[in-house]
Formats: sequence, C-alpha cells, structure tokens
Amino acid sequence: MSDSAELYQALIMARSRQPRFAGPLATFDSQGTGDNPMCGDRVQVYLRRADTGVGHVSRGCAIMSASADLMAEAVAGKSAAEIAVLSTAFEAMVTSGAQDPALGDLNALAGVSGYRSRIRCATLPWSALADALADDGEG
Amino acid sequence: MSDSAELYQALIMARSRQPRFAGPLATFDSQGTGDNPMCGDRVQVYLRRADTGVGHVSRGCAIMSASADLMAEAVAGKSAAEIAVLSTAFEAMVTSGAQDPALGDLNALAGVSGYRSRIRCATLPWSALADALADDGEG
Amino acid sequence: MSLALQTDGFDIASIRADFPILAQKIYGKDLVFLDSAASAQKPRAVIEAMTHVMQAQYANVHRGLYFLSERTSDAYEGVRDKVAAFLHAASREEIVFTRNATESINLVAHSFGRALLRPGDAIVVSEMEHHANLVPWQMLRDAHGVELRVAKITDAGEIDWDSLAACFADGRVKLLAVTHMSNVLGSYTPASRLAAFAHQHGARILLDGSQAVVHRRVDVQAIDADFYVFSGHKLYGPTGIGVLYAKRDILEAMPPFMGGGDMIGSVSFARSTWAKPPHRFEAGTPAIIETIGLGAAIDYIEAIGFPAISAHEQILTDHALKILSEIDGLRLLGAAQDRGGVVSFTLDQAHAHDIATLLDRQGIAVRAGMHCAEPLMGRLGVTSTARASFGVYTTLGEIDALAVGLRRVQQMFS
Amino acid sequence: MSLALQTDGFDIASIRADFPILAQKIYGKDLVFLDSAASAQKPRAVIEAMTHVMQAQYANVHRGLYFLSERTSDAYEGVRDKVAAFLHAASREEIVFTRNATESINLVAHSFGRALLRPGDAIVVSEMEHHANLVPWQMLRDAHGVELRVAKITDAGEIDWDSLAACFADGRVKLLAVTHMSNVLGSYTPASRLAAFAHQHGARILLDGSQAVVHRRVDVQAIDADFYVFSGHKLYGPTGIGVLYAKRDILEAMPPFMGGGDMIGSVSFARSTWAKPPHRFEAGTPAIIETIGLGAAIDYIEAIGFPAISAHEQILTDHALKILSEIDGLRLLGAAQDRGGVVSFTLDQAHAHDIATLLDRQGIAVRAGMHCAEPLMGRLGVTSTARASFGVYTTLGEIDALAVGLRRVQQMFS
Ligand SMILES: Cc1ncc(COP(=O)(O)O)c(C=O)c1O
Ligand SMILES: Cc1ncc(COP(=O)(O)O)c(C=O)c1O
Repeated sequence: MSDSAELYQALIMARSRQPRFAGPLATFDSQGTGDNPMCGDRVQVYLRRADTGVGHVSRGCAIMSASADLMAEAVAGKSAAEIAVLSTAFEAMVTSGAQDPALGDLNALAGVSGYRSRIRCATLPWSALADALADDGEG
Repeated sequence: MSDSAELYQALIMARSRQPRFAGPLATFDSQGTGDNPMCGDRVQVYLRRADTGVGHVSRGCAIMSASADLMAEAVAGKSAAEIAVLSTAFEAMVTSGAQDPALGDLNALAGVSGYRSRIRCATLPWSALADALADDGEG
Repeated sequence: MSLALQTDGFDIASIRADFPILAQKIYGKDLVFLDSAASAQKPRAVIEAMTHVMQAQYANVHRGLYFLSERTSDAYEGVRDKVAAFLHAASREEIVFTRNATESINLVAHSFGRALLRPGDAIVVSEMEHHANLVPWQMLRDAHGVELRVAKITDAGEIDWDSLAACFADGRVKLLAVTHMSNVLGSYTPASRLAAFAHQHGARILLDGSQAVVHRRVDVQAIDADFYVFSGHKLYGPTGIGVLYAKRDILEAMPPFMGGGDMIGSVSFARSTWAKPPHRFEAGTPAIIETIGLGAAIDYIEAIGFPAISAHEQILTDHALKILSEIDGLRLLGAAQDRGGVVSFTLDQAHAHDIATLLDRQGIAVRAGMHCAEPLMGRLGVTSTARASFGVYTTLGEIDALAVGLRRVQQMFS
Repeated sequence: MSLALQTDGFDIASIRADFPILAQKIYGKDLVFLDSAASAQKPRAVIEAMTHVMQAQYANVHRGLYFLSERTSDAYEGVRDKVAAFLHAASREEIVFTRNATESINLVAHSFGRALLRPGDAIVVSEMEHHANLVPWQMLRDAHGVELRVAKITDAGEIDWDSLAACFADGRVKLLAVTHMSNVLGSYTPASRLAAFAHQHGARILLDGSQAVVHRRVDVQAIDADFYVFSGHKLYGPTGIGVLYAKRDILEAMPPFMGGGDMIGSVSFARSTWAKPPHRFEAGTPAIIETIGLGAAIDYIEAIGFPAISAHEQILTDHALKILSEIDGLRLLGAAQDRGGVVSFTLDQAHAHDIATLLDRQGIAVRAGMHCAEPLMGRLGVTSTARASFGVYTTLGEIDALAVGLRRVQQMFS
C-alpha cells in the first residue's frame, strides 16, 4: 500500500474530503460539465468571469474531486490564455509524471501518471472548465 | 499417388469419361437437379417412370459424374421404395467405406469415404434423383 | 492464500495450476484476480488447443478439399456439436457462432427484429440489463418503430412480476429479452418460469446467458428458451468467439444478418439465395482458432463438472457476502434469493475508483464503475460500484484478502 | 524442394523456419501449402504473442482500473497505432477492428449505406468481386432501395474503363466498391486512379484489400481511399480479427452498426448516445487476443519488409505463369499487367475437384471451386477453377512440385 501513498498523498486526501471550492457560485456567467461515461464520474464547473472565480460540484473519486478543487484554486484570477497554458502543462505533467514548478500545488497529482486509467479522472475537471470557458452564456 | 488409385479406380475413370446414361431422355416424366454451391457442381436427372429409366447431365468432377452414371444403371427398373433403400445404403457406404454386397458396382465409390469433402460429390446425383421422384410432373 | 484452498470434492490447487497467469506477481504481490465476470482467465488446455491448430493443422474451413482444411473443418464443426451438447440444444443446426454475446443479441435484433417484428409490436427488457441487452433494442426501436418497455426489479434485485405482468397487459409484447444472471447484482432469474410466462402471452424469450452459463448447467430445452446467448471469453475460452442458440424454426425464418462468403446458396449479380442455418448467419471466414479454443474450454469445464463448480462458487459467494457485510460502511447491492458468484458493493468512505486503484496496488483485481449497466445504477441510487466476481480458480483465501484490502482502504480514507 | 530456396536478398530458409506448420508431413509427403490466399499460415511470433497474453497479461480491456487490464488495454490499443501506421492512415481513430473483411464491408453497407445513401442512389461493383463485396450491397439494395450496378472486366481480367464510365454516366453513383486485388485472377486494380475517378464523379470509394494488403505496401492516403478493408488471417495473423479503415469525417457521420458495451456515450432507458469513432463501431468485448496477434503479424511482415516480399512473390508468380503455361491443356485465367501471387487455372482433362484431391495425396494443397466469386465464374465461362496462391514462405521448388503433380493428374485422366 505504501506506493499508493504517492498517489493518495495528504494534499489530495485533504482536498477531496474538505474541498475549498465546492458548490455552485452564488453568481456565475457560465457553466461546464465533464462526464466520464465509463465510470459515471461527473463534475460541474461554475465560472464567474470578472475574477475567474471557479466553483465545482464533483461526483466521483478522490482524484477527480481533489483535482477539481486544486484547479479552482490554481486558475483563480487568471486570464483565459493563462489557463490554456496551465491546462496544457497540467496534462503533460499527469501523463509524464514529471513535476513542473509552474504548476505549484497541482503537482500533487503527478503520481497519477503511474495509473494509466486514472489520468482521465485528473483531467476531467479541466475539460469541464474548458467547456465553461467556451460557453458564451447564451447556451 | 498410389493411394489415390483406390478412389480413382478404373470403373470410375471409365464411367466419367464414357458415361452410358448421359444426356436427357427422349421422353421423361420428371426432372431433378442437384447443386453444390460451394464448387459449382450441378447434375440434372431425367426420370421416365414406366421403367424407371434415368438419364443425367453432369457438370462436375469425375466422382460426381461416375456416381451419376452408376446410379442410373443401378436404379433402372426399380420401384421408388427400392430406390429409397438403395439410396440409404449408398450413403452409408460412402460415409463408412464399408462395401455392401447389395450395392454391386456402386461399391466402386467406397474409396470416397477417405476424402471427407468429396462425399458430397458422390451423393449429389442421388439428391437430384430424390428431387425427380418427388416431382409430380406438374412443377 | 493458503486458507481453505480446498473446498469439498474440488481440487482447487490443481485447478489453479491449470491457469498459468495465476502465478503472476502484481507489484510484487500475489495476483488475486476477482474480475472473472468481465473476462475469465484461460486454462493451459485452451492455450494449447489454439497453439496446436496454428502449429500443426491450420487452414481455412469448409471450402478446402485438402487434408489440413478437412481436419480444421472437422475440428471447427466439432465444436458446434460440443456447444449443442453443452446447452442441450435439440440439434447442432441451432448453434450459430458470433464474436461475442453482444453480436449474438445484435444479430437477433437485426434479423429477427426487422423481419419478424412489426412496427407497433413491443419488446420488454428488465431494469438490470447489461447495455448489450438494451442498446440493440433501442436501435431497433428507433429504426423499426417497435416499442421498448422496461420491467422493474425489486429492491432485492429480482424480477418484479407485477411490473412484468403490467408490461404484457395489452398483448402487444412479442419478445422478452432478459438476463439469466445479472453481471452487477449476481441475481439469477427464473429462466423457465419467464419463458413459460412469455409463451403464454404469445411472446418469444431471449435469455442473456453471458454470466449464467459460467456457473451452472444450462439446458435450453428444459428452459424452453427461444434464444440464448453467451461469450466464450467469460467461459475460460478465447476472445473473439460467442454463441447464439435459437430454435430451429425461428432460425429458418430469419433472413441473414451479414452477407458474404459461406452464407450463400447461390450468387448472381441479380440475386442471391441463402444457405440454411446455421451457416446463413456466419458470413466470411469464421473465428476458426477461437472456436477450437472454445471447444477446449467446454471440455475443461465439463471435466470439472457443473455440480462441483456450482457448489464451489456457492461457498465462495456465501463467504463473501458474510465477510463483506461485517465491514462498517460497506453496502452490498442486491439480495436475490438465487445468486451466482458476483458481488457488488460501495463504501461510504471511498469511491469505487479509489477502491479499485488501492486494491490493485495490493495485487487484488476488482472492477469499479457502471459495469455497462448505467440505467441499473440509477435504479440502485448509485453512480458506480466496486465488484468482485469469482471463477473456478477463486479461493476463500482470496476473498479474505479482499476484505483485508478493503479495511486498509477505509483506513486511508478515514 | 531444395531448388532455389534462396531468392535474392530474401532468406527463405529462415522464413520457413518461422512457420512451425511447414514441417508437417501430409500423407507422408512434405507439405506444399499453396492456399495462402484463402488463409495464410502463422509464424511463431504470432502464436507466441497470443500465448503470452493468455499466460501472463490477460484481462478485459478499457474498463479495468487494475494492472492486467491496463496492460492489456495498452497492448490492444497499441495495435490500432500499428495498423494505422501499416496502412499509413492519418490517425488511429480511423482504424476500426472487426471480425474479418466481410464484417468490415457489412458494417459500411449497414451504417454508411442506410444512413448516408438514399433510395435511388447507385453503387458500383466490378465483375470480379468476392461475394463479401457483392452480397452486402445486394442486401442493402433490397432493404434500402439503392441500385446496384456492375462494371465489366476485360478478358485480361482488368477493370473495363468504358464500362465503368457508363456505370457512372447518369451521376447517381455514390459509392464504388471494388477489389484492390482479385482473389481469383490475381489482378491488382489501379486503386488511386479508381479513387480519383470516383471522387471526380462525386462518389466515395471502398477498396477490398483482403488480398492486396498481403503482398505490397498499401498507403490509404496516397490512394485517397475512403474505405479500405482487410482480414488478419490472410496477413499471417489469427482468425477472428479484421480491419476497417475509413476517413475520419465519414466515420464521424456514420451511426453505429451494433449496440452494446464500449460503444456508448451514455445510456438511459429512454435514449443512448454514441461514443466517438472508432469505439462507436466496436460493441462488446473485442477480439483482444486476436488483435494482439495481428499486431505481431504486422511486426513480422514489417521486419521482412514489403520491398523484399513483393520482389519474392513477383519471382514466384512469373515462374508459375511460365511453367504452368507449358502444360498442354492447362488454361490460365486472367492476364492482367499488374498481378499478385495468385494463379487460377483449369485442365481440359480433369475437373478442379479431382485436381485438388489428387494433388492433396501428393501433399500439395491448392483450392478448387468458385472461390466465393460465383458471378466471376460465369464471366470467365467456367464453373470452377483450381487456384495456387503464394506467401512469404513459398519456394520456387514448391511451384515446380505443383507442375509435376499436375502432369501426374493428367496422366491418370488421359
Ligand atoms: C478479395 C477478397 N475479399 C474478401 C474476402 C473475405 O475475407 P474474409 O472471409 O476473411 O472476411 C476474401 C477472402 O476470402 C477475398 O479474397
Ligand atoms: C450480462 C452480460 N451480458 C452481456 C455481456 C456482453 O458480453 P460481451 O462483451 O462478451 O459481448 C456481458 C459482459 O460484459 C454481461 O455480463
């Protein structure tokens, strides 16, 4: 079990159990959803554009909900362009396992690279965020 | 090649090259066809009921055309019931390889039992004959 | 793992020795394979039968007039006899080879569905069907205008007969398509009672035997099944081979599903005629090597014998239900009276994915997710479950290892 | 058989040693296997790859979160990359796994045909199609009201371009479905020219590459093929696995063929959504072991290299045409400029069946019959032919043995 500790490290357990950004925002401009039909995981992301505030409602595993919470923290106040860069770096990091200083706390998810079928859990919130960013508020 | 001699014995070669009952009859009461879609073999059998005269038009291998010719000879003058008995005995003989005194010259085809995929060639004329016997002349 | 290797009259040590993969280490731990319901491991006899065809006997079947082709055709067609005997079918012509249970059901939906059901007819499935026994009927509904009805299950995970009767009330149901054993809840359905019910109402019955056929003797004549399907790979056989059983008169009335070589009577540009069943439904070069592998799997199972297999799996399942129910916060799903070796559960503390990943690092393979039964998840009020399932090679010790592993997972999450 | 075991730059002795079956004796004679066009023999690398999965790595794919399932999924999906590279497809998503070429064509006829062709549209096939590339279109015609047209071939066994142009004249043709190499005449068709022609006329092109893919490098992008199909078992791989290549935009527009697990987006009783291609077209547990075997077959072929394979088979074919044409009363069928390693013939004295049986007793395996191309037999004015076909392991000596055998058959029949 000790090698699982690498994946399920303290930060991930803490953030999945006591998320800081859980729940829909009181006011938001757009919304996005991430679904994994293979397992039933679903995350909904709420976006307030003014300050890039993000809230999430996660129904799924610890990896997915911790990833959603760490994402919400990481993107706060960032521009769409900055988020795109971050998202690409995040995907590279969870795939390769190589930590990236630019990713800060998100690096807690590096361990997922050793668990091929779980990478999708970590990236699902980011797809939902991309979905929210693409949503022009009229859909 | 010597063991093939058992199958392609003199009587079979002779009857396929110089059949005695080839060609449609001048007058006949019914007709039957045997088709093997896997290889394109086809035999047509013409039946005159009065004396159970049979003629055949065979398009196929040596085994099939010799079998048709020997069959025509064997059934001449026989009743439908007698033919049914003969046909069953013939099928048993070509499947088992055990010669049957009741079959006379037809025993020349016993060797076909060693060639699984050729048994159908030997029995095709008999299916055509059954077809002709079932044909009430109105079809 | 040494615990209770031996259950009564069943030499589990020698059975385990027949499966080379069970000697593997996973992350340095003994492999505890508890996912046989997804696909079973293969005994040496199956591997060797497939290797033997390819090394010493291989050629295409049916059309070759030479030695290898004749031998291979005999071996291939011999498996048809074997499967007919295995299911106790009335004749070998009632056995059609497909890729898997999924294709078998699609074949029926397409050929029987489009040719013998009419717009306005209704089909009934249950709430606990695998997608394989739901989606093909939805596709038929959308293409052909039949109606699709869903019979409820009880909280215990059994057929709800009131609901079933209500589905049949208007007399429009022409087919009942239902699982013989749930891949999530483990419930066996009362196949012959369901068949009698369908027949009384003028409907045919299709039984999805993908799970059922692995654990107990199935007799399609005793059940009076119209259609019965299963996959080779869950029955310790290779992938790429499945079976459709259907009554002869139904097969005779069905048009082909796919066109090509081996399924024709004669072909001209204008028009083609079809071969008789079962060949009508087997277009193109079949899965020759895999069919022969399936034959070896059936021989293997028959040598152990279903009485012994069923008894062994009953002991395993009873033990699993008992030991897992002792874990706080573990919820077992389904409580059917009659069940096979499949147990689904959730933990309050951890999501099924996390359970599966953490067990994996202990060498324990279980499945987590929706098990291709998404609508059933909704019915059960969950989004996914973890599932342990058992085969001939499963030991009581492995089930104990699962319980220990689950407690460790809980510790991490508490 | 020692004669010319070595052709230039091609170590035939070592290749033959890779195929265990070639050491078999048939009726006490060396096996001379000249029926590779029906199905090729399997090299040790393929047998071992399949054995390895079953012994050390096996589990169901895609949905397992544990070690074995992840490894098996990687291996399975890795073959998709391999096949994409093999055909030079633009992306791995353009590769769909099926049972065989026959299923690939049926999939297209069903999904593309019913959804994207309209009643009144026309489909063109050639006179030299295998039943697999004719019967599915007849079935589509009868079910869906499209028209089926037949482009003639010349006496040499090549596409008759005047006839093809006439078929396209009214602008209603939406699909040209044509072989890339005839399994009877050996003719290669000019694939990229045919594709350009179809595209100029607003039609899509499907190429039946069952034979073509075995002998030469195929580049679907260079050809600009819309659909390309082949079977694993003719490419030295296992049975039970085939390939459909289709351009991405076409696959995206196509509805599923079969429904079940693994091909869905989400499922509810009311309605289901489909996964993206290629998974949309792969319902149920795939032929996992066989797909991995196909990967090993592709590696094996790529290691020899198509330049060497094509050169070797060219030498064999030239030799066969020369030596057989010297036999009195032997008629060679087809005389295409561009041909692969397949030679069909008839003897004046003996029927094809008799030829095959008599050669078999000399250890020589050839095919006799209509070769699943009944309408072509009519076009050629024959009811059946004998056919010899060559693979990487075929030697010039084996072709000489065939000629000797045929003379013996003639003696018996003279
Ligand atoms: C040209 C051609 N097309 C299609 C097929 C059908 O292949 P399969 O039977 O593997 O589906 C064959 C082989 O029999 C063939 O030679
Ligand atoms: C009850 C049930 N039906 C159908 C299937 C589908 O089987 P396959 O994927 O082999 O077609 C499965 C297995 O996944 C199953 O458990």
